Amino acid sequence: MAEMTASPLDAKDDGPRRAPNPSRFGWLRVLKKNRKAQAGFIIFMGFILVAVLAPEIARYSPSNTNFPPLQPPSAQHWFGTTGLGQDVYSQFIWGTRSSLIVGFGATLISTLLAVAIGMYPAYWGGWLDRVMATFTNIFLVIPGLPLMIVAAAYVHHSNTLTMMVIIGLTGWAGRARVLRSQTLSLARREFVWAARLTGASDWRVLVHEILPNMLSLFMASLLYGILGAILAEAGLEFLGLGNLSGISWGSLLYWANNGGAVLDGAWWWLLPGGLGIAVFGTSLALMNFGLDEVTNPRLRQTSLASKDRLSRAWRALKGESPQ
Amino acid sequence: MDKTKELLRGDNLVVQFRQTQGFRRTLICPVNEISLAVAANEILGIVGESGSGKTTLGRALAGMTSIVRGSLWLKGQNVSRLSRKELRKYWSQVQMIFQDVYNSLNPIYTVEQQLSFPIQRHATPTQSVREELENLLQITGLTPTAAVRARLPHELSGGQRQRVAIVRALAARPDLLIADEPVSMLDVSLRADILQLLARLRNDLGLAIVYITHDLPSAVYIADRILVMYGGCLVETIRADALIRESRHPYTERLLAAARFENPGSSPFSGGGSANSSVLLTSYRGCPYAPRCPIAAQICSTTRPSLIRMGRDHSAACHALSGSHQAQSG
Amino acid sequence: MTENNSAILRIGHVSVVYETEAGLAPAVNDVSLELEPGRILGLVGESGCGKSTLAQAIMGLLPPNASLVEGQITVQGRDLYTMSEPAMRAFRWKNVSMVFQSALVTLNPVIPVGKQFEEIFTVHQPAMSRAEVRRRIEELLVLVRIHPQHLRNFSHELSGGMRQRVAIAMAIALDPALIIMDEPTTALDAVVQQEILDEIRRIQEIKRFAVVFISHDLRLVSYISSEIAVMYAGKIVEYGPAQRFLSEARHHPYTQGLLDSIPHLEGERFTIHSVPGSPPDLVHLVSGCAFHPRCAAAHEACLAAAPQLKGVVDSGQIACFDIERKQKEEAHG
Amino acid sequence: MRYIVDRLGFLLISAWAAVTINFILPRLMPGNPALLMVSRYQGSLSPRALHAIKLEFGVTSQSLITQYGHYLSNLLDGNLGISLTYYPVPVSHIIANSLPWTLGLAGTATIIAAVLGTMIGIWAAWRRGHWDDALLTTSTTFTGAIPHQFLGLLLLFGLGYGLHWFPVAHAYTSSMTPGWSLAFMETVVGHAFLPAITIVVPGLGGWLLHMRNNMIQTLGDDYIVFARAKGVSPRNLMFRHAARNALLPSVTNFAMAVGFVVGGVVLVEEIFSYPGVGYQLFTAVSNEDYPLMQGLFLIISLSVLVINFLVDLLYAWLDPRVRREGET
Repeated sequence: MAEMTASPLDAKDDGPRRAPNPSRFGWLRVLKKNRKAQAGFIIFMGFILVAVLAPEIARYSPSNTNFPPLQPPSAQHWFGTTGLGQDVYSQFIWGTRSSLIVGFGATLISTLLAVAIGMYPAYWGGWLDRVMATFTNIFLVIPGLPLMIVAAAYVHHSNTLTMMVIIGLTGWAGRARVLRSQTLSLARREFVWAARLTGASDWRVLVHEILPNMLSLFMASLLYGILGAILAEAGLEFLGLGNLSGISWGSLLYWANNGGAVLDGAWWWLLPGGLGIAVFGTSLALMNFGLDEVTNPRLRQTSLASKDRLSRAWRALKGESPQ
Repeated sequence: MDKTKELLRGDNLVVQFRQTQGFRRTLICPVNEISLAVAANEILGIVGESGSGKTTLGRALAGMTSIVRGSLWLKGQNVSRLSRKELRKYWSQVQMIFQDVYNSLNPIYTVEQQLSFPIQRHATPTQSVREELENLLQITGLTPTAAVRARLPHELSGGQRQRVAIVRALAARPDLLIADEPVSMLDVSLRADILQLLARLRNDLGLAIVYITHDLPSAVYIADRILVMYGGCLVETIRADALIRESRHPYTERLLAAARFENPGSSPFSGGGSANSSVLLTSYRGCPYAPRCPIAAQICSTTRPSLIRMGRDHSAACHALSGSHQAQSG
Repeated sequence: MTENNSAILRIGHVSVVYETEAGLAPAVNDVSLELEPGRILGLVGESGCGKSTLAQAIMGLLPPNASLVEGQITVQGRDLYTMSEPAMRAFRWKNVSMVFQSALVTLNPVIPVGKQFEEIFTVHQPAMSRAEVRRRIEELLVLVRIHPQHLRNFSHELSGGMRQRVAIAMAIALDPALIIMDEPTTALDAVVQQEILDEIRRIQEIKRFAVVFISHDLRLVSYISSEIAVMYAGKIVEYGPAQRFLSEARHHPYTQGLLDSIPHLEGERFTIHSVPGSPPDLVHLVSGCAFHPRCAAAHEACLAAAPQLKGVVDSGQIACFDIERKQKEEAHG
Repeated sequence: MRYIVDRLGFLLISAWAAVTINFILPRLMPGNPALLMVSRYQGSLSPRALHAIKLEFGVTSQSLITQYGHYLSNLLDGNLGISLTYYPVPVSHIIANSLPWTLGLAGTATIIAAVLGTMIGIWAAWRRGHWDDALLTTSTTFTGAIPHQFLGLLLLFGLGYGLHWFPVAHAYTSSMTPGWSLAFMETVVGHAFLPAITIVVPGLGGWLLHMRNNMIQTLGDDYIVFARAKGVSPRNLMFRHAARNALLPSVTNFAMAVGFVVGGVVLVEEIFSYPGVGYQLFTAVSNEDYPLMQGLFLIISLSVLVINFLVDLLYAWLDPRVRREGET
């Protein structure tokens, strides 16, 4: 590996550095300040609500095939019906639930893996870290979707759980790398050493000193993890490798494609699944904008100081203070 | 030095790091056969420029970097190779404060949150953590304590941060405090305060302190004895009050001149005068200062000089001070 | 300060304000200074006193959230802030150049040092042939005692001292009449620092450019400067010939505090004192003299109004009511 | 030099890992999936071929080590087995026919996405805080979340079947004979147009945002101020000084970007019946043609690994700190 041994002689610093962002909950404070993040959060919560309330707000059973097929949107069928005579709106609502479940479940699995493979060995260092880093890098370059396709093909008939496991097992590498580099850089900080010197156990150092300082970055990688998992799920479903008896955004697209929605001009059948993913993904990315600004202060929008405005403000300030 | 008061002793300490150079992995040696002793209640100054190995030596003494060869003794006990568990015990006697006051406190915890754990861990059963915290904040001048306790690190000045770091170190009730450039990132006007605090802690708490710095005058000011390091080696060790008059090593002389803004004259194509990192290689056999030394002779680049006793508490490693230099060059 | 037509740098009642999340921060607050050709002005103060902001203002390189809200800066009689952007680009470096604190971060890490050096000539003297540029650069490097072979190196391959020498060579490349040096030796070891200082003095004696030398180290500045201005909280609190700061002259309490806080090697055992209190908070500046919370000699007058720079006997100017009062008492016997 | 050797070593290790995953996966699955496949193709294959497949997928009493040895030696001979769907065409033959299409499509699309996204990213950083920056960043945030298959279907729906602007399937007009003629090239480009857009559009956002943020980060660095002080024009400042440095993190991120594109390619080729490895992979999966599937996965992985290796070399060329390491 191209691991460079950091020279211990580089300790000298060029001067005082900017103080790091001082809040454990910086990633939450984003919601107060960043408009994009607010918008993202609202959309995100909207989807969560839809998923939770699916049984209440779906109008029909999603698998009910008793309706006239290929109906455009109408008062009875807000999103129209499928080629098999199912209600697209109800399918979309239920699809939201299962897509989010697979997305969150897979992300949970991959996050646990990422912490175990990326963060923990990085803290301990030594050969274990080097082996795990190589392992991570390998998984990072082996293309994810093809790997999932192969794994799913062997599984044959996937259900929700196997989908989660397959996506989770193949999608941890990016996050592991982020966690590793963060852990490495934090573990070298003086305050981490100081905690050890005061007798803190390794576990305490990891959980109490290091982890809270990388929460923002961790949250950001989590958001992208969820997006990646949902895209992967949709991809597998689209290739017919998913849980075809279930209903998700991905399977909606799969059936639309296989049922000839494109040829029949049934745009209402095509749109909801894809848009669901795209809009939900956008909400995640919007929240990430805010987190980017927490982890990277230079991205914060500093208002360009207009000379006139500042001059006025300055004069006002001087007018107030007794001279 | 009085043997009975000896607190920490290092014999021929060696620390090495791997370095990648081309296809070869070379070894550099920032701490090269250094022997030293710190007496109880003593302030020992370690002076050197960046690349001299002084920080690595400090970290080795604090148990943060492992020693490749040589042995380290604390109160007569061998502490050269400690397990993780033994290290934690060691750290209740040896503590460290750092140069980078912006990174030495966890940015997300208030002063009280930073300090409760170390105090709690080392407190005697009869003490209340609050009282002890109050007491330590008072000692280090972090007043008004009620206000300071609730502050986050970024709301403190550099000097205050360093004080909080000192409190954290004191919480362990150490016998020895290793201070690695504790004032070099602080404003000039605040440095004296921290130096004086360290001196006071030595007097009031009976601490021994290893003060590591690149600033010779401040070491002369605060320390009892001074070790001068160059290129991973000890080049001179001398009592602080005798340094100005009696130091003999050419590098110490050069440091003194620089502190007085005197220039003995430099060569036409100076390499920028900075430490040449090749003298740190384990394969280098000569005196580390030879490439920059104005009086270097043939022998200096081939043989490493050993420390010669010049007087009480004074020794220097230079061929010019033994007979060999003249024999070779003259 | 008296009006003077020969001044190369003239700073008149300049204020620079930063817009921060906490509010307006006047980093430079009504500062006036003049600098004669060939002189070295030392600008001393601690972090946050506004010395670097003043340097950036002179160069017209203020960060986006800062603005010069008051006053005028002229270099060789010309006001940078009334120039068009291209005119300013052409003026800068040719007439006023700068040496930054650390050349490690001011040199582009992915472009060889020589190429970055050449850029100065391709921008300012496009008519010059490559060979001429080459020769000129080599001359400059010899002047700062760097072997021209290092032009092919990247910045991280040079030692700190070499980088700073290169930075000086770049600063004098177009023979500017004024060079701003912002803590040019702070990142260096004591020995190298002193070598670079000597280098600056030597070259300055040859080229006779004027220098604004910024540092937090009053002793270092009094070694190299002809005049010194001490800044505190965006204002100049003391100004005078460098000699004053080495002698037992009467000083502003802050200056005195700085002088007392540095360990010297002279004398047997000496004592040092620090200035009590904390550095000023620019956003919430106290009324009156900004130094009064840390000043032992402060009285009511200091809380009411800010003192102005006034002449004192031994050729210096000090902004302090206490000194004014003592001055008066002495005058009256 | 050391760097190149390191990267080469990593290439070999990761290639070995891909090969081994391929070997282990079918053997790891509960209720050996190969058995199902074998029973499905019973009768349509010769007993010899069936036996070979059984060996290949571990339906045998041989020890794992022996199987692994056979597997590796087969690979070294370039023998990837025989496809069941196209029996008796060797898998390597199918790959040889489909790989160029995918490399062409994915390669072009990746380069377009990377270059375009990076350029727009530089622009957005330059116009930071203005309306066009806001518009570009938010809109590509949305496009970045669009699944490939959805966009593909939409394009097919609108520009293909709806407006008939572009052909809806295959890589070239089937009546033409493949060759290097201009007319043939034209149909290739025409056929690749929609698939390429489908890959480029979702990929743009990542490059754009990455570059934008890196640029903003870099523009705050001291050497930019220094270059400005020297009189460097804003244009040169952006491109000569900032962009190159800002590009470095983007380059290191290439591995993930390529993985994303490859995933997209599989879906896109399926939608547009584009005769590349992705389409073949889909065919293999639908027909439970495990030898073909394995061969394709291996080739896809190895291609990505080699591309990443090349990008690492590019990185070394861009960043002297890596390049010069060890030369002193």
